This record gives sequence, structure tokens and C-alpha cells, in this order.
Amino acid sequence: MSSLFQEQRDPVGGAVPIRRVSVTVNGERRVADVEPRLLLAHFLRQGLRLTGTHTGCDTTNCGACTVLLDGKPVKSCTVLAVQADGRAVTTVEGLASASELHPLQEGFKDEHGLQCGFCTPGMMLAAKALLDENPNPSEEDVRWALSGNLCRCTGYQNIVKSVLWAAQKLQGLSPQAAENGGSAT
Amino acid sequence: MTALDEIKIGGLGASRKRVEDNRFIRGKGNYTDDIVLPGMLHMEILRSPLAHARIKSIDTSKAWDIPGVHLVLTGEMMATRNLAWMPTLSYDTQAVLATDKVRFQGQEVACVIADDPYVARDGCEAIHVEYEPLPAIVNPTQAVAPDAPIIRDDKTNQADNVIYDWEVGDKEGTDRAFAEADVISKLQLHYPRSHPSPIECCASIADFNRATSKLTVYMTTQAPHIIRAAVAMVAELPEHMIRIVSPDIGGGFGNKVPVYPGYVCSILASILLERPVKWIEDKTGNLISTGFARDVYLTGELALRKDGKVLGVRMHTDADHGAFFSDAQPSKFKIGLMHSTFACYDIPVAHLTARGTYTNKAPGGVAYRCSFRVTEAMFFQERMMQAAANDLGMDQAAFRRMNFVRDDQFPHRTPFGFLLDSGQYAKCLDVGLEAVGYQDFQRQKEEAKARGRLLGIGISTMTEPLGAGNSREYDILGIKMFDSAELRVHMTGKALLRTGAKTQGQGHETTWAQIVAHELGIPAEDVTVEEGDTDTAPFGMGTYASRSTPVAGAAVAMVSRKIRAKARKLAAHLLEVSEEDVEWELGRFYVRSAPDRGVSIQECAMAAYSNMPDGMEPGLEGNAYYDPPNLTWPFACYIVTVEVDPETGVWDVLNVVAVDDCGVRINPMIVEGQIMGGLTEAYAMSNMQFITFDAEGNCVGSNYMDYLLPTAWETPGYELHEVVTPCPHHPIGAKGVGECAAVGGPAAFVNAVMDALRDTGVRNIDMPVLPDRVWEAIQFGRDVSGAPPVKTDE
Amino acid sequence: MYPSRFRYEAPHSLEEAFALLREYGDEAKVMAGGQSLLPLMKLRFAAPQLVIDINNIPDLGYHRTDGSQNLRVGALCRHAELERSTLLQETQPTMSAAAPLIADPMVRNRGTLVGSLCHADPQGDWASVVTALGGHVVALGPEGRRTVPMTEFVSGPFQNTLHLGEIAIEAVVPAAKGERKGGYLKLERRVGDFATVGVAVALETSGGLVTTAGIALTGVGSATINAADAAKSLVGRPLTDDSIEQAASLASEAAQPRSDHRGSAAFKRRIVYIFVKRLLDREGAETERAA
Amino acid sequence: MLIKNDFEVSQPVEKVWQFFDNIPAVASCLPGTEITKELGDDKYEGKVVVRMGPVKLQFDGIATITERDEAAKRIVVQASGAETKGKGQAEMRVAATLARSPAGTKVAVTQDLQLSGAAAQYGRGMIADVSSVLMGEFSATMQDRITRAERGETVDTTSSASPAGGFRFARKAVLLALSRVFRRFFLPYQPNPT
Repeated sequence: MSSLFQEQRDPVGGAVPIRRVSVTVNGERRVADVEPRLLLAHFLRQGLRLTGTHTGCDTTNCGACTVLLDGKPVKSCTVLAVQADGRAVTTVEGLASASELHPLQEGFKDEHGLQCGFCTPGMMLAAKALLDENPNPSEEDVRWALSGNLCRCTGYQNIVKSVLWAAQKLQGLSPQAAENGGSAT
Repeated sequence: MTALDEIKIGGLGASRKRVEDNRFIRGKGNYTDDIVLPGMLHMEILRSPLAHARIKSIDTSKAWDIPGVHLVLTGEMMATRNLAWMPTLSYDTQAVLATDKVRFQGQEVACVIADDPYVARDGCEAIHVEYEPLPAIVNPTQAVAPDAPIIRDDKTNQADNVIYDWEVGDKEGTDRAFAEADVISKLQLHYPRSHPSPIECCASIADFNRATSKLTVYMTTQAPHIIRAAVAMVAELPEHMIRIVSPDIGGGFGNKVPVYPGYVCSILASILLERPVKWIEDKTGNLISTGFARDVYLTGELALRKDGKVLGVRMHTDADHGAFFSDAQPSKFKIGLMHSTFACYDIPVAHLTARGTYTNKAPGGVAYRCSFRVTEAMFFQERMMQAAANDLGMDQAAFRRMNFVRDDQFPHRTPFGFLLDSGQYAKCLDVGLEAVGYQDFQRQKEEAKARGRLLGIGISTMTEPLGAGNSREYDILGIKMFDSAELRVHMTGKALLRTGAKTQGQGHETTWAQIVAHELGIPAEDVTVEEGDTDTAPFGMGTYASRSTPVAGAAVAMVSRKIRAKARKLAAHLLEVSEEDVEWELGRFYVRSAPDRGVSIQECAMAAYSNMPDGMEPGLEGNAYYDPPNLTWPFACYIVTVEVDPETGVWDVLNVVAVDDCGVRINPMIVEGQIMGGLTEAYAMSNMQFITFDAEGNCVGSNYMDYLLPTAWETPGYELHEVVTPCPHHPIGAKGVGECAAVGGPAAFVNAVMDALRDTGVRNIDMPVLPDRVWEAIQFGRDVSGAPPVKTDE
Repeated sequence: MYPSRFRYEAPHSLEEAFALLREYGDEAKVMAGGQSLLPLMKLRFAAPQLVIDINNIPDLGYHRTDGSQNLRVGALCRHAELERSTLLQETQPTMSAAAPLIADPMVRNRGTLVGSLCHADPQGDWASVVTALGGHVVALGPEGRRTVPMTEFVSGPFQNTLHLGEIAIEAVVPAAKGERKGGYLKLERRVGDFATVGVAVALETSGGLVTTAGIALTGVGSATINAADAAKSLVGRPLTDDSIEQAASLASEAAQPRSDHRGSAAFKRRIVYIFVKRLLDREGAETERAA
Repeated sequence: MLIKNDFEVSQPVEKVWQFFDNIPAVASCLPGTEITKELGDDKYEGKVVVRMGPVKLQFDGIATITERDEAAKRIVVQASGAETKGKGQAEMRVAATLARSPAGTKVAVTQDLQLSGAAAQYGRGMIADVSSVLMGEFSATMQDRITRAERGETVDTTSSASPAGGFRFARKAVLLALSRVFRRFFLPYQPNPT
């Protein structure tokens, strides 16, 4: 992504369509020339080297690539980079401030809401969107909001607890382990 | 001078928060796909659309013409390097890139290496392969049919599709037991093909440096040292010139144990191009070509006495291994540890026969969150136990209890020859029944029935062998199943620990440090744990089969004790007393006669570098190789209650109770995390998760639209309980636990649904117990098979 | 997975979009939410030369009632907005029952109702809902403005009857003359799954009689099925056990399911019956309470 | 996938039989099909383009008459093709049997389609949906052509064969061949005195 040097591929066999995009990623304006077919997930990972956004499946099911697009959670493997032009993207790297972790990050660690960590960034961003909209969700609300994110390790119970922990922290309550991290509906 | 509080320093039993989380919650993990090397190229694989076909021609010319394409690999080119085929972990051969035939849908046919993965995929699309379709075989029955096409015609002396016929146990004795039986209970079922399906697929970055002739491979492997050995053998490279690095892994569950063609191709591509080559597998590739699990058919019989005593067990299993016999399992037994079945019951005699067949399906049976067919063994056991209880008209809990191995019978030898070390089976069952409110639920069930509602309760109790080896019986390609740890205590008392295991989410970086803290009193936070780099880690067999704590964990304890022994000498020197007069308490040596005269382990560490006695070798570090005397045998009792909607066949989980006895728990928080994860896979397998095939051999379940994993929404909540029976032969009394719930859980869910349907007289519904199967069972009062091919209207 | 190379335009007006459609013909694809199109492109089942992204075209994100109380849903109105819509909760029981069942929360943030009508997936939920409600699609194109009844909009699996160069700009659900009742039931193997069976029932009642009825089926045929006879059988009568039984039977006869790994044809047909019955029983019970 | 269609035409078996002699004519009844080359000894090269919404699949392959039983009035065509971008393989067997019937001739068409590859794998049944529509079209179009031809109409196949799904047609040569066939065999018709 350096402007000093960008090797161009030998344009044999027809010119490659290129578009300039300007995306505000985690508060910083990023400008790049991309092929329209470049997926937002790859724009973030390969392009901007923000590798916290993971890609898990090809069919828009797993949610590991979840980012916030203008504040709403989307699956960045099913959005084109060119579609993010002029919009704001938040990735896991944008959750913590310079000084401190986001309560969701604390919650996931405190409640053992992750194991291999691969689905975690997507989970936390989907959860952030929920808490932005509903600061005091029920367990059912949390499970519903995360129903587009797959986790293979934890069995979700601790993920739900982690989000409820964060909700309490964000409301200035002292978060204690949500005891009823139990069953859905 | 009071001793250290072990919990405070993050020792044994502390629910210590995980150190690895600090990077994961910030998105700063380092997974294989996160690694970028200078000049790196990208590889994509072209896969066979057909399950069985002869390759007539492969035309790659159009792919070569695409700007940005650097290399197109085909089987022909692999063959010139003698790499078209590779050995499997089960002493068979597997095609790396197909030359003669394709033998399953999704088999690797060609690779394209290009500047970026998009162009590499363009290249794959430009390759034209001409196939001559052949009939596809999708189950063992078709495989042994008289007119069945021979799948492995590449092998001389392979005249049919049978891989092995194997047996274990006492046939005559078992026949006698059945002759004397009052009741014989028979059950036939299929444990469907499944896939571990970690969210992160397989990946590798091969980096061959011509100048140093060193090959470095960053890859998603649960067993880096095994891979190094395999690469040395397959690619015929000197082992010391191979470095395997396994960075963070996005879940493994057994999927990332074997060697896959993609790894080999990326390595050859890097050697040919002298540039780093990255291969990131897509989800479909992962699901249709890498290590599947299960796919075993059971015919099981129990010889029973009227009073409920089990007199004998007779089992036959038919395993569908796919196109190549490449099970990733280290036992000398053809069907893995299938004969660990019924281990928790005191059964006089048993006999097991097993047949393995080739089919036109993906190869590579892996121990998906289990120890080599133990999941099937325990599922068969607990389904047969429930059917038998029903046949006898006995309460399923009482029936189990009366057949358990009693606490006073340990050590206990099973009829198949395994030696059990310890357990309190009846106690675990009682804790579970109490927690679920067994008697009360039976009442609710009757009341509900009166109102046309179907409630059911399912129990699964089992002990499973975890932590291969011992090395007498377990090896991979001849390499014995031990493990290792290396500990360096720096002069300030901080430490670096390395093991031959490889975490994939189990939290080794957290728990290994807790074992060191327990043995040496060095606070866990002062211990760095490193794994996964074969240039730095001591040799180990990797992490799978719940073997890390039983084997590598034991090695950590043993190396810590070696360090403590040397520290004792240093302490004696510092305290100016003889070694015999030095006593140890957590973190501190003191003089027996004067307890307040002592030195901390940290002071000993400093002395090891600054003030050692004459003639003592400086430094405070060591390593230990641990060859376990036996497997560990955790016990578990899982109880599930469900309600079935008789009109739609949909069933909901009401309650799940888990009682696990995995011996001493190093980090209870992490142990419970493992159990909840396992229970969820059990729920998934019983409810929705399976891979099947149609008559043409098309894989149904090749992507996350069809291969369903449960979400937070339907996944039930869990109530966990514990019983602790320390393992007598493990240094800290721990047993394996990572898989217990995934192994023992499925039967609990299925038994619950079958219990709800008991009045229909239906004996079995194959997993996953889908609504349509439940409906069919209720509607027509017959067993429902889920065996492939998928039923159609024709 | 990685899509094939394509050109991309994001026009700011429908006029520009039409011009592009004229230029590229059926090698161009219009994209709204892209949640069905992009996966197909990633799997390379679809490889259009040009993708026309209409997300920059203003004033298409609405859903509102017009002067004559028809519900109008614009081409860029996302599933998520309909899921949260109080308007729907108050006036459109069938639609608000279906909205949360579309795919998953993230997909609902991108995907659109009109887009899913155009995609014409036999397993798509919205097509059944709008069919049951007697809705229609408004298409703009070279020949100007057309309204296509939903029953004529879907012509086969993944086939709609838009003419070359046309863009569907809104879906319209006519105003209810009586009291609007109904719901949507979906049998899915897991939340977010495609429908094994989906049943949409939309009724209007007045004075205890059913004045208008629509029943449509998802996933039990090669296209959305309009169970017209089942619906007709309800009109002009109160909801009774008999009328409900009859409608449920007719609906299950209208289904043309295929046996596959989701279940046998017989099972799916039975589920249609059960779902129609359950939806109508509920309304029946309510009507009685009201009466 | 097995699909059976029966239909009757008021033509004598012999005449209808000869219709099946013309493979391009028969093939053209399958929407999106084009016979591109006649290879001799009952072999034909051709392609089928399947369009469903954004999805486009093109199968190139060979059709062979594997059975032609003059006496039993039975003809079997075996077609096999591969998707041009490796998305899969299609095998189709079409068997047509003619029988005398009060109205003239009863045509029984059996089609057996087998699909493999990504197309079938990702389909979640969508290909099956499309195929069944396609094959339904096949018989419908065939019946339509034969009956309308017997009324002396020059058959405009594009309209008659344009299926529900709006599949694509591109086969001028075949259209000409067709109308020749119909003129030759179906005009005018007098019932045989019996």
C-alpha cells in the first residue's frame, strides 16, 4: 500500500478495472486503488494488514469476518471493498482505545469467552452493535444478536456471559459473573 | 514465614485468566493466514467435480497464459519428483495430485500459483480436465457388492474394495455367553460421517531458501514434529533443514493432524519457484477433502441375564474409510480404540469384528475431538445399553449402575484387555441423577404424555482411554507416543517453558505455567510458554486425543521436579547445610531444624548463575521426556432431557447435566470451557451436523449452508458438576478431558429422543436426529436409517 | 473464494443505471444488498461483466404506507429495518413474523426485501409472504413503469419476469379492507437456515368472516407456490375447524416438494398441512375471543 | 433424477417416428440446447446453456443414439457433457417410445438426468429445481411442435419453446432443419383406413 512504490502487473490480456476508494477505517481515512472484485475482508487483511478480521467460510455463514460498516455489523466477506467507499469501517483493532480495553474485550477474557480466538473479533463486533442499540440486553437478546456468528470451541455459554458482563460494565455496574449463562429461550 | 498461597500464584486449581487472550481479544493473534513473507505467492487448488472418473486429459495452457500466474502443478509434474503419491499415517498411499483417476469429489487435481489468490483462482478456472465418469461407491455395502468397481486399481494385489478384516476378543467365550443368555438385545445403526470443521481451514506457507537450502513451513498443524518427520520422508529433504512453525491455530479438533496434499504442493511450489508460497484452503476444500470423522456402521448384540446383568458383548463394525486409508491414528489396531467400548461396565467376555472398505469419498478418518474411534465406541455402547434396558423393561439408570465396574475393582482389566486405573462411576451417576431430578422428571413425563406431549430423558455414562501412549502400544509410523518439556529458569527466577505439544485453544500457555507454579512455586505469570516451532521446541507428538495434559503436562511436572532437585543442591549450598537437612515447601527450601532459615526458588536460580558449589554445572534448566505407563481413564455421566413435537418431529433440549471426573483439574475454568465445547459438538452431531452423499457421489454438506453448526441461539445451556478421582499414575493426578463431552454426549441426546419415542417401539433413528427422521419414526413406527445415498423420490 | 473479474458502477440516479443496463444487456447485474449475488459470484456460479450497485441511488430505502394505506417497500429497504419496524408490527402480522427469520442478523443488515423477491429463490421467504398478501412489484424500465402482481413476478427457480433493462424499485402490499391477520411459520434445521418448509398465511376478516385470504408456500416446489384454492376456500366463512382443516389439506395438496437431505416429500407436505393449521387455529381462537 | 412424460398426438406412429430421426430437431426441444456438429454414426456435438437469474452454466458434450428399434418404435439418446468452467458434469438419457393409440400415437418420454460437481454440490436442490423445469419443457415443447406442425403451422420454436425460466436459445440452423422436417412428414394427414 505504499505510494512510493506500487508495482503494476503487466497489463496483458485486457486492462484490469481499477477503482479508487476512500474508507475511514477505525477513524483513519485510508485511500487505495482496488479491483472491484476485491472483498472488503481482503481489503482489510491483505491491503491494510488489519488481520484481526478473519475469514472462515465462503458462503456468508460463519461471521468470523464481521466488521461494523457505518456502525452496523456486516459480513465483510460479502461486501465489496468498493462498496465501502466513503463509509466508515470498525474492526477489532478499533475496539480498544490507546489506553484501555473495551469492556467487551475485558468481558471475553474475564468470562473465558474464547478458546482458539478465531471467531472472537467477529463475536465482539456483533456484540458491540447489540450493546450500542440495547445497553441492557437479556440473555435471549444476546443469543439472538450472535446467531450469525459461529464458534466451534466454547459452546457459547461463556460468550453470552462475556457480553452480559460487558453490558454491566458499560452501565457502570460492577460486573459479576452472570450466573444464568444457561439455555436459550 | 508462611508458605505461598498456591491459588494466588496461579498454581494447581487456580481458575487463572488466560494469557493468550491478551492478543486474541485485540485481534493480534498470529494465524497462518496473517503471516506475509517478502515475495510471497498464492496457491489455489483445482478439485475434481466427480467422485469417480478416469482422467483422459488435463489442458493447463490457458492457465499459464493468465498474467500473474507463475506455476501450474499437475500430477504428472509431481510424478517427475516422485511426489504424485504420498504415504498415509495408516500405511496406505494417497494421491497428492491425481494422475490416473479421481477417486472422490473434491480430490486435488491441479494447483495454480499466482501473484494473488484471485488470479490463482482464475487460473484454476482456465484449466480444462477431460473426465470419463465411473460409477461411484458411497457406502460399504456398495463397496463389497460383487459387481463393484475396484476403486484402488492403482494398487497391485488389491482385488476388491476391502481394506482390512480385523477382530479382537474371545469369540468362543462370547458365543457361549450368548448361548446362556435369557435375553439378547440387538441394535443396528450408523454413526454418520462428520467433520471437525474448525472455523479456520487448513493453511500453509512454504518458504524454501535456495541459498541456505533450508525449508521453513508455517502451517496449521496440531503436530509440528510429526509433520517435520513426514516432510523429511515424503519430500526427501534432510530433517535438520526443515523447520515447521505452527503459529496460532483457529481450532483443530483433529482436522489438523494429517498431512494434506495442499501442504505438499505448496512446499514443492516453493522449491520450484524459490519464493514463499501461501496456500489458504477454502471451506469447501476443507469439508470435502480433509480428514472426516466417524462413518461407521454397527451391528451390536448384548447377552443379558433376566436380572439385568450383561453377560457378553458382540459387535461388528463396518468402517467407510473413503478412497485412501489414511486414518490419523497411532494405535496398532485397525479400527483404533473401538474395543475400548463397554470399558466402564464389568463384562465377562466380548468379541469385536471390524471391516474397513474403500469408497468414493474423502479419505483421512481423524480422531475428531476423540481418541481414534472412541467416540463411536462409546456411542454404540450407550445406545446399546439403553436399548437393552428397554428390552429388559428395566430403569436405564439402575441397569447401568448394576453393571458398572465398582470402585473396589480397580485396577480393572476389560474383556478387550485395557487396564482401568481408577474411578467412582456410581457416584458420578448419582450426582447426575440428583442434579437433573430424575424421579421428578419421570413423573413430569407421565403427566405430559397424558396431555399428548412427548418428553424424554437420555443418559450416557462412559470411561474413555485418553492420552496415548504408552509407547509399547502406540506409535505414529514407528515413532513412539511420548512427549516432552524443556524448562529454563533465568537467573531472576523467571522461566521459559517449551513443550512438544501444540495448543489450538486449549490454553497451554496458561495451564503449563500453572504446573510449573505448582511444582516450583514460581508464579505462573513469571513463566513464558512456547510451542509449535520445531527449531526450538523439544520433540513431541503434538496435541490431539486429549493427550496434552496426560503426557506433555506430565512432562512439564517431571522437568520441574528435575529443576527442583538441582535447586535443592543450590539451596543446601546457600544455607550451608547438607542436602538431607533441606526441606521443601511451595517456592522455598528451608533448614529442617530451623524453618525460618530458608531460600526462595528465585534465590536458588540466581545462585545457579552466580554462586554455585564447586563442580556443579552452571545454569538451571533441563528437559524431560515422559512415556506414560498407561492411558488415563476419565469418567463422565451426561444426562439430557428433551421435548419432542410429535406433529413436526422437532425436538427441543430442556436440560443438560454433565458430571465429569477427569481427576485433578489444573485450571477449572479452562476444564469447564472444554466440557461445554464438547457438549456443543455432541448436540451438533445429534441434531444437525453431518456430511452425506447422493448416488452420484456428490457431497451434501460441502459448505456451511448444508453442513450446519449450531449457533448461540439453539445451543442449550449446560449444568456442570465434578467428581475428582486422581489418576494414580499421573504426576499431578490429572486425566484427559478435552473430548469427554464430545465422546459421551451424543448418546445422551439421542437416548433422550428415543426415550420420548419409546411407545412407538422404534429402536433407532440415525444421527443427526432430524425432524423428518423423528416424524418418519412416529408416523410409520419404524427405525430410520441415515446411511448414504440421500433418499430421493425415484 | 474469489469472484471473477468484473466492472463495477455505482450510479447516483436510476437514469444512469438504465443507461448502463442498456449498454451491457443481461451481462449486467443490479445489486442491492448483494447477500445472494455476491456468494454466487464468489463461488463463480455468477460472473456478470458489470455489477450495477444501486446503493448510491437516493430515496429507495423507505418502507411506508401511502395515501391509500398501501404498504410500499423501496428497493433499498433492508430486512433489518422491517424486522425492527413498528409499522409492520402494528399493521402487518405476516411480514413482521417473517422478517426476523431471514438469514442472520448481519445479512439482514445488508439484504433487501425487493432484492430477495427478484432473486426468486424457491426457498426465499419474502416471495411467499408478498404473494400471500396479494402484493405486487413496481418495475421501472425502458417501457416506463409497470406493476407486476407477485403471482406473475416469479416465473421459475431463480427466475423473475423483469424485462431486459428493467429495475424493480419497490414492492407494494395493498391496504387491508378488513382486519389484517396471519403469520409466517418456517421449518429450518437451524436459525438462519434456508426454509425446509415455509408457510405464509395472510387473512382479512370483518364481522367474524374471512373477507380476503392468501396462502403461499416456501421451499416445497421449484418456485414459490401460491396455494390459491386453499386460500379461496376460507373466504366468506368464519374460521371453523372444518374450514381450517379444508384449507390445510388444500395447501398441502398444492405443495410439490422433493425428497432430499432436508426431508422426504411426504414429510414436507405434512409440515405444510401442520403449519397452515397452526396459523389458522391461532387466528380462529383470536376471532372467537373477539366475538 | 428421473422424469417421465406421456403425451398423445393425432399422427400415425410411422410419421411421429420419423420426427425422432432428426436429432437436432429433438434436441432443440430441450431449452437452451444447440447441436453444433454432426459427427456421423449417430453422434452429435452440442451444448446446453442453462440460465437461472445470475447463474449461467454451459455444458458442452456429445449426444449419441444408443438404441433405435424400428420395430418397437423405441429410440434412446445418451448425452453427456461437462460444464465449460469445470463446475460439473451432466449425463442424460432420453428414451422415447411410440405406441399406437386411438388418437394416433402415444409418445412416452423418459428422461434420466445425473448431475455431478459443484453445480450439484452447492445446489441445495436449486439445480434439481431447474432441471425438472427444463425436462418438463422438453416434452412440452416436443408435443407442442408435433401437434402444431400437424395443423400445418410453420413452427416458430423460439416462442413455443421459450420456457418459464426464459432460457437462452441460439440455433438458427436447427430451426430451418426443423421446419423442413415438419413439412416433410406432417402435411397433409389422412388417417389410414382400417
